[in-house]
Amino acid sequence: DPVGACLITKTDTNPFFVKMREGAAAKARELGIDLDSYAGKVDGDNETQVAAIETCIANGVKGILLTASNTSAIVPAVRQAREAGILVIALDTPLDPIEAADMTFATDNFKAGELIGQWARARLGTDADTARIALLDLDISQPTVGVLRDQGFLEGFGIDIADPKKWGDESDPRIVGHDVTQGNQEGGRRAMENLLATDPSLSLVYTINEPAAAGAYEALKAVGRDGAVTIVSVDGGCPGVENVKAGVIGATSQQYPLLMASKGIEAIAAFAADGTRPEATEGKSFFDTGVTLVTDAPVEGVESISAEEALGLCWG
Amino acid sequence: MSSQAEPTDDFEGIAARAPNRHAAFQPHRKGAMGRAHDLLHATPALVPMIVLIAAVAVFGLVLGGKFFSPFALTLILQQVQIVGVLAAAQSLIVLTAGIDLSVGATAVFCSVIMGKLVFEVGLPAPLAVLAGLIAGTAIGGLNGWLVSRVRLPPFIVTLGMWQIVLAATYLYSGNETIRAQDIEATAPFLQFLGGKLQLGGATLTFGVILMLLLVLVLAYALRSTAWGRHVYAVGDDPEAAALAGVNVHRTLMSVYLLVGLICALAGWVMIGRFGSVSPSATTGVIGNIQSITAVVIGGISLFGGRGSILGAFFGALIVGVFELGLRMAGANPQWTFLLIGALIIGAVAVDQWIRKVSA
Amino acid sequence: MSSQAEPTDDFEGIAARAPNRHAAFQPHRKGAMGRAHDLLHATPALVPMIVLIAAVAVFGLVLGGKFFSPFALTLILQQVQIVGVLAAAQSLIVLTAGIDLSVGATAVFCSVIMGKLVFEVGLPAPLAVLAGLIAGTAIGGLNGWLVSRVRLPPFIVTLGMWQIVLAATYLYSGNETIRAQDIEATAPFLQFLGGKLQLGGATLTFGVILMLLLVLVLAYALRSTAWGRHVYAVGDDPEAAALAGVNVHRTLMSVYLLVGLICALAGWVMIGRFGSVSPSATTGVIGNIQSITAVVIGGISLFGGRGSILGAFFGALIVGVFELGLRMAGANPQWTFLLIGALIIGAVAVDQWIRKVSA
Amino acid sequence: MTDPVLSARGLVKRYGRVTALDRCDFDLMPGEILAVIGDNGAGKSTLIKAISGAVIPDAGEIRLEGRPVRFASPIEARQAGIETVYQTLAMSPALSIADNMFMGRELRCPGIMGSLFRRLDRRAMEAFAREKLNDLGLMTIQNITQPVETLSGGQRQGVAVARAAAFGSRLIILDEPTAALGVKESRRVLDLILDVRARGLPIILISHNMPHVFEVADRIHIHRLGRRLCTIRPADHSMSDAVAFMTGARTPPDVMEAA
Amino acid sequence: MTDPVLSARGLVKRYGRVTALDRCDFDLMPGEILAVIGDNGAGKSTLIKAISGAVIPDAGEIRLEGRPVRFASPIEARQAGIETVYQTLAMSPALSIADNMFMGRELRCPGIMGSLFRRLDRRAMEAFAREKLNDLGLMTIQNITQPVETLSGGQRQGVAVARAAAFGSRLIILDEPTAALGVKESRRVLDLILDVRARGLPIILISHNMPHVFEVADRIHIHRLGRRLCTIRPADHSMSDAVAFMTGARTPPDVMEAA
Ligand SMILES: Nc1ncnc2c1ncn2[C@@H]1O[C@H](COP(=O)(O)OP(=O)(O)OP(=O)(O)O)[C@@H](O)[C@H]1O
Ligand SMILES: Nc1ncnc2c1ncn2[C@@H]1O[C@H](COP(=O)(O)OP(=O)(O)OP(=O)(O)O)[C@@H](O)[C@H]1O
Ligand SMILES: [Mg+2]
Ligand SMILES: [Mg+2]
Repeated sequence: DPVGACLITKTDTNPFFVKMREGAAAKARELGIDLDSYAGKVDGDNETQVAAIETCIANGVKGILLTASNTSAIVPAVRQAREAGILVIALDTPLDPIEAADMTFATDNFKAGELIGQWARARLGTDADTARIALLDLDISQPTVGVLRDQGFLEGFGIDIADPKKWGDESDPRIVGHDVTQGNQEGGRRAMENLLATDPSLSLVYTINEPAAAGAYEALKAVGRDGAVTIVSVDGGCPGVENVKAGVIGATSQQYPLLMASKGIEAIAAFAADGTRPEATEGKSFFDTGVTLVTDAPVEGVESISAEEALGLCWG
Repeated sequence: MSSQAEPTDDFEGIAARAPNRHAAFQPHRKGAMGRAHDLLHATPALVPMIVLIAAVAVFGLVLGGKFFSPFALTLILQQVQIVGVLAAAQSLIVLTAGIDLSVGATAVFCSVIMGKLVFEVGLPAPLAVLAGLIAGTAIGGLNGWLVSRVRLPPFIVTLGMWQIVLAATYLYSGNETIRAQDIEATAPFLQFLGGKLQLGGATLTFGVILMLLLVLVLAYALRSTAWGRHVYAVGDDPEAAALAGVNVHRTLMSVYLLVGLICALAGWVMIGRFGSVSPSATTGVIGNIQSITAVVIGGISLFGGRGSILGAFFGALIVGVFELGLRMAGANPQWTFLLIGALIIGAVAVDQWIRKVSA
Repeated sequence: MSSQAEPTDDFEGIAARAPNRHAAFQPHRKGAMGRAHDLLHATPALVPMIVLIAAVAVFGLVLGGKFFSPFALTLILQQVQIVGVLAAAQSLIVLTAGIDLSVGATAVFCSVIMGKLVFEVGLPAPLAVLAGLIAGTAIGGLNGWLVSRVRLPPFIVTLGMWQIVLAATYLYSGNETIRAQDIEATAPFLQFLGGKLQLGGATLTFGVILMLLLVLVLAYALRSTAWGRHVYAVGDDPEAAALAGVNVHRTLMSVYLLVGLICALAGWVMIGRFGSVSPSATTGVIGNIQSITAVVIGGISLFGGRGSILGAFFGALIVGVFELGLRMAGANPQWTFLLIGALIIGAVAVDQWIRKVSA
Repeated sequence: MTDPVLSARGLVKRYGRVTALDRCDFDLMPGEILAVIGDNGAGKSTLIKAISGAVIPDAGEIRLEGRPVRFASPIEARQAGIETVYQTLAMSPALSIADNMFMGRELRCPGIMGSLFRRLDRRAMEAFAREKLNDLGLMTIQNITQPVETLSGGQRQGVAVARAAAFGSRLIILDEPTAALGVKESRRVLDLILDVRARGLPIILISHNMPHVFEVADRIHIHRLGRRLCTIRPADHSMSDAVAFMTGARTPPDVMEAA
Repeated sequence: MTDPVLSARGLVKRYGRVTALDRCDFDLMPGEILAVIGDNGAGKSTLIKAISGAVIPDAGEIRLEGRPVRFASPIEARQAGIETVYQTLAMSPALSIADNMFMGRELRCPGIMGSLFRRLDRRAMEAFAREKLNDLGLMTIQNITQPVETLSGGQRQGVAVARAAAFGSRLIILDEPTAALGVKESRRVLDLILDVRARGLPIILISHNMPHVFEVADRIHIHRLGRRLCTIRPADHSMSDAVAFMTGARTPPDVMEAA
């Protein structure tokens, strides 16, 4: 019997997870592992992920790679899987508590946000104190990734984030408002229009991901403010990096889903072979797959790579 | 009586002397086949059951023992318990020719109330559960009042209520999940319905048992009590029901209140199943479509007054079997999604075909 | 004729000599108020229009010039253009007593087809658009065939189709977006409906104009052609319509085909609005609920046969006004969501009230 | 002269631009069969709907045994003992004959099954329904559990009449009860009406069948253009007179009996 | 003897456990008024539904002017010139009287508005509808554009009869056309039936009103328990005979005329 493994992503409508799945599938083929993949139906879908974990248990797999939609609510199901002798690796987002999984291969989403926040602050220079900031988030249910990126960005920009577990409770007058995008162009455009109508003098836009950024850009272009507003984003997908290169997006934090996925599959293969469990990165409680700032306008004090370089590393 | 009104030919008098004999046609169907027909005719909920059994059989054949294990089969029950409870509630509304888009959101909201009352207000868990049940009933009552008294379309009332309750859930909870470990430590009663009965490889949770009991009790009430007949009459033709002496308002209110209560129960079931209290649970967003799907697959007419709640339960199970079966077969999520779409159409087509053949 | 059958009193003969006079009651309503009543009675679509105007007025008062600017008011039109086109399609289906859950997904699918045919197959853009329109029509036709010939409930057919089309969109596109910049460079025709007419601060895109034309043409067709009357008759009572000599099958097929085509048009509108082709557009997931909401707010009965497509258009606008108005008033997204829920209920309650007062 | 069981004064009911009841008066005497006749659309059905609580009149007053009443719904009228067969029959098509007959006054099983579990006594209800239908000669109904929608037009009407006759306790209103009935079944309904009167209950009978009306009615209320034109006794006038009044071919004699 | 316009042999139609038509035969001669009488639930409506394409019989054969036909829908029957008033009337409640009368054969405006824009000629349709209703004496209809659901029972029936009479070109079927009609309106319908016959069209008339049947019918088809019991001529038998046959009180003479 070949070794069985599962990959459970948040959704499969986001290119990020599609690429993650493709990366995992390729690696699994290479190592002769039988990989089944599952996904939530909408952002924040915990129920379907629980059902997926149960299915994996029923199927008797050796390991599960999981990008949790709800990092604390999924924990009992993960515990059940581990009790059944399955290696559970959290990808992309750590569980809450982080030791609920055997290991975490993740980007630090808060850090990803922090990087673009710091970049934006430096980029705006003295204008930063009078900036008018719009935040285009994921969904009103405030899924964990969205909160981490948003709060990281604000922290990096130097704004008091109040409760780090939710967005929208900040009192800084520079914030024009939050709106939600579902992480796609359509939502990005509508949210941008709404906030533009509220305050046409916007100067900085944070977006949850690059499709939302592209939508926001269309809205800005429609009112002729595309040159005057800086857009920052997170993900580092190839269309996003193209957009950095084209000047649509000022800077984005690049993640490496393919890396996470292939590392995860390798860890399962190793576990199946002799029971070894993966190790965390030095000094961290998880295996950091890294995040890099991508911009063609580097600033002092924030490490970054150019869009050209990023194109060689991008996914999707 | 005016004598001049009498026609000369007393043809009406003849009629009175006609024999009091029943029409007697010979029955035209005989044997086992005929009896099967009659059975299907009398108990239409059998039709989705046949589809269900067929689905289980097909997946069993394809996937073998892995699927046909007590573990996997009872897993289906666990996976459908929330949708099953919501479908029971939805059935009641749909039988009255309504639709309830707020069932899932109400369930999530009530689970959040139960959790918050324990962890923020410090109420004992049973009281918190009671408060959650009352809150659900109140939401149902408000829906019912708007539908029955203000005469707004149920679609609009519950659409609005859906958005209101969903947003209220997020606002009230601050989007924070209450972790399973904390509940286990402080208020295990909240997780009561997650308790298990282990019978060999089969696992029945109390939540599953609650769902089964609920469906049976409602099926009895709808079939064998006056209230049940009134629900059907109101859904069939509310004007005729009112003229015939049914208190349409009271019937509608009782249905909506009961549905609110059942949704709150579903919220408690959710805590049992997931261990934690999570305001972002997807049931809040897609619980309505899932329950309506179960109801319609189960053969209840969206125009009201026709169908059985057992059918809706089988409908929920059919979707559960498809989902687990396809997942176990390793179909990727998009293909699973696509195939389930096709299977839903297929299941109802088969259902229609059985009904036609057995008519 | 048998003479013995004649009653002695020829009361029927008397009747034949009765005067041929019309009943003449005096009209009981007079003056401007009476005329307003009669107008509302004759044109029920005016009711959602009044609600719309009231909503605009209230937000205008609260927000001042910011909201009452040509920019903001035409922005609403731009924001509702997709939902508006989908609502036009949905109206047709709902008038036949159906429901279409696949409208949004079909729109997204067709936009993906248009994009892929240009960028992968290398078709010229107009041909690609044509192919997209044909694909939409085909999906509509398949829905129609399943509803009309196989006699499956529209809810189930389009629920299944929704899942199928949505999954097919993701599978076919590999979830990859075609960037606005690339389309602009290679096939600007795809973005044609994004073109603008600037009139002072007001901005009308071709997509908005298409929506307006579509609504007007359909309103004319439904009101003033035989086809329109048949659509209403089929929705009202399909059996009666069939007995009265309406080809129910052909009417249903024409509606579903047309709806498929309109959904494909909505897909083209989407490309115009977003510049890019994006398979994960939210319209695919919630376009159905949005369009049904508009239809119901607009006063079309979900039981079919009653209401006007203009009402649905105003319904879409009402939601658009609420959304933009609340955002501009600075409500946060969660509160906006909650308040829109409440406002939808309120709008329909006002609508019902106007109808009652004017009855 | 005795007081009327039921009387109405100045009833008005408007539907949009149509005035269905135009300051209509009405009186029903104890123990009598009162026929109401009139052209199609004269407002007869609207009149009895106003009396039975199915429609709330825009103006006017209704008195039951001298006391003013305002029925807000047919249930209230029913509780006051008024049982009505509406022209539209008021049946739930998908429910069975027995369910329809007992709608709103179902029988429960004896003992704990009934009191605690509120179980319907289907056996008793079906037996009762069958008996009542047999009394009406509706022999072609083969299956008492079949849904009403599968009955023929006349069978359906028979069920409605049987329901009203079985349960009326103060007065019975019949809106064209024999319209769809066959000769034999109509005859039975007339017999039934006479039976009911013999039990002392007054009856309002709307009918277009003049021979029937003249056969059973004690008095005839002639309705025209939304109001009572006059009331006649069948003994005093011929059918031709009645039809002439009702259709407007002749005006009734000026001096009419008060009620 | 001439050949029948329409004949049926061995029609069978079952609904679940109910047999509505039980090897039923039927014949209609050119230019005659054929009445069909029978108890409630005898299967009369089912018979004419089978003939007019509204129901597809389980067995049996129908011939129109000698050629076997199988109507799959009422539209096909209508195209063959058969116009039917169903007992349920087949109206769309929310649509106007004129819309209902012209359903499926709407008039378009002359000129480009009609040919290109397919605009309905409402003016013409409404004028036509009003004229036909006036012919029937349905004077209390005040507004030709009001929806059918706001009409009284009898008014609605009048609209259905007017529709059939106006458009029938080969034969007209009327299922209890006067059940809900007033005296005057019934009279007009009978006159209309005689008019239609004078135009040479045969008519099938289902009715429970024996005087009417014996007044206008050329032949009477007596239906009992799902089949034709016999056919009689009104001149040869009394109403009492007919009722006795139809209710089973007496068996008809053995030897019956062939058709
Ligand atoms: N719901 C309604 N809406 C509008 N008009 C109505 C409504 N119900 C009745 N009408 C109108 O009121 C008038 C009286 O109707 P009603 O049903 O009382 O007549 P009727 O005397 O019972 O006639 P019939 O003998 O045909 O049953 C008619 O002109 C009818 O069109
Ligand atoms: N759709 C149906 N489903 C089941 N049974 C039906 C259906 N339609 C008619 N029947 C049954 O068929 C039999 C004949 O009905 P039909 O309507 O033809 O009678 P009818 O002679 O027209 O009676 P009436 O004079 O009362 O109109 C009845 O027993 C009826 O219950
Ligand atoms: Mg009437
Ligand atoms: Mg009949």
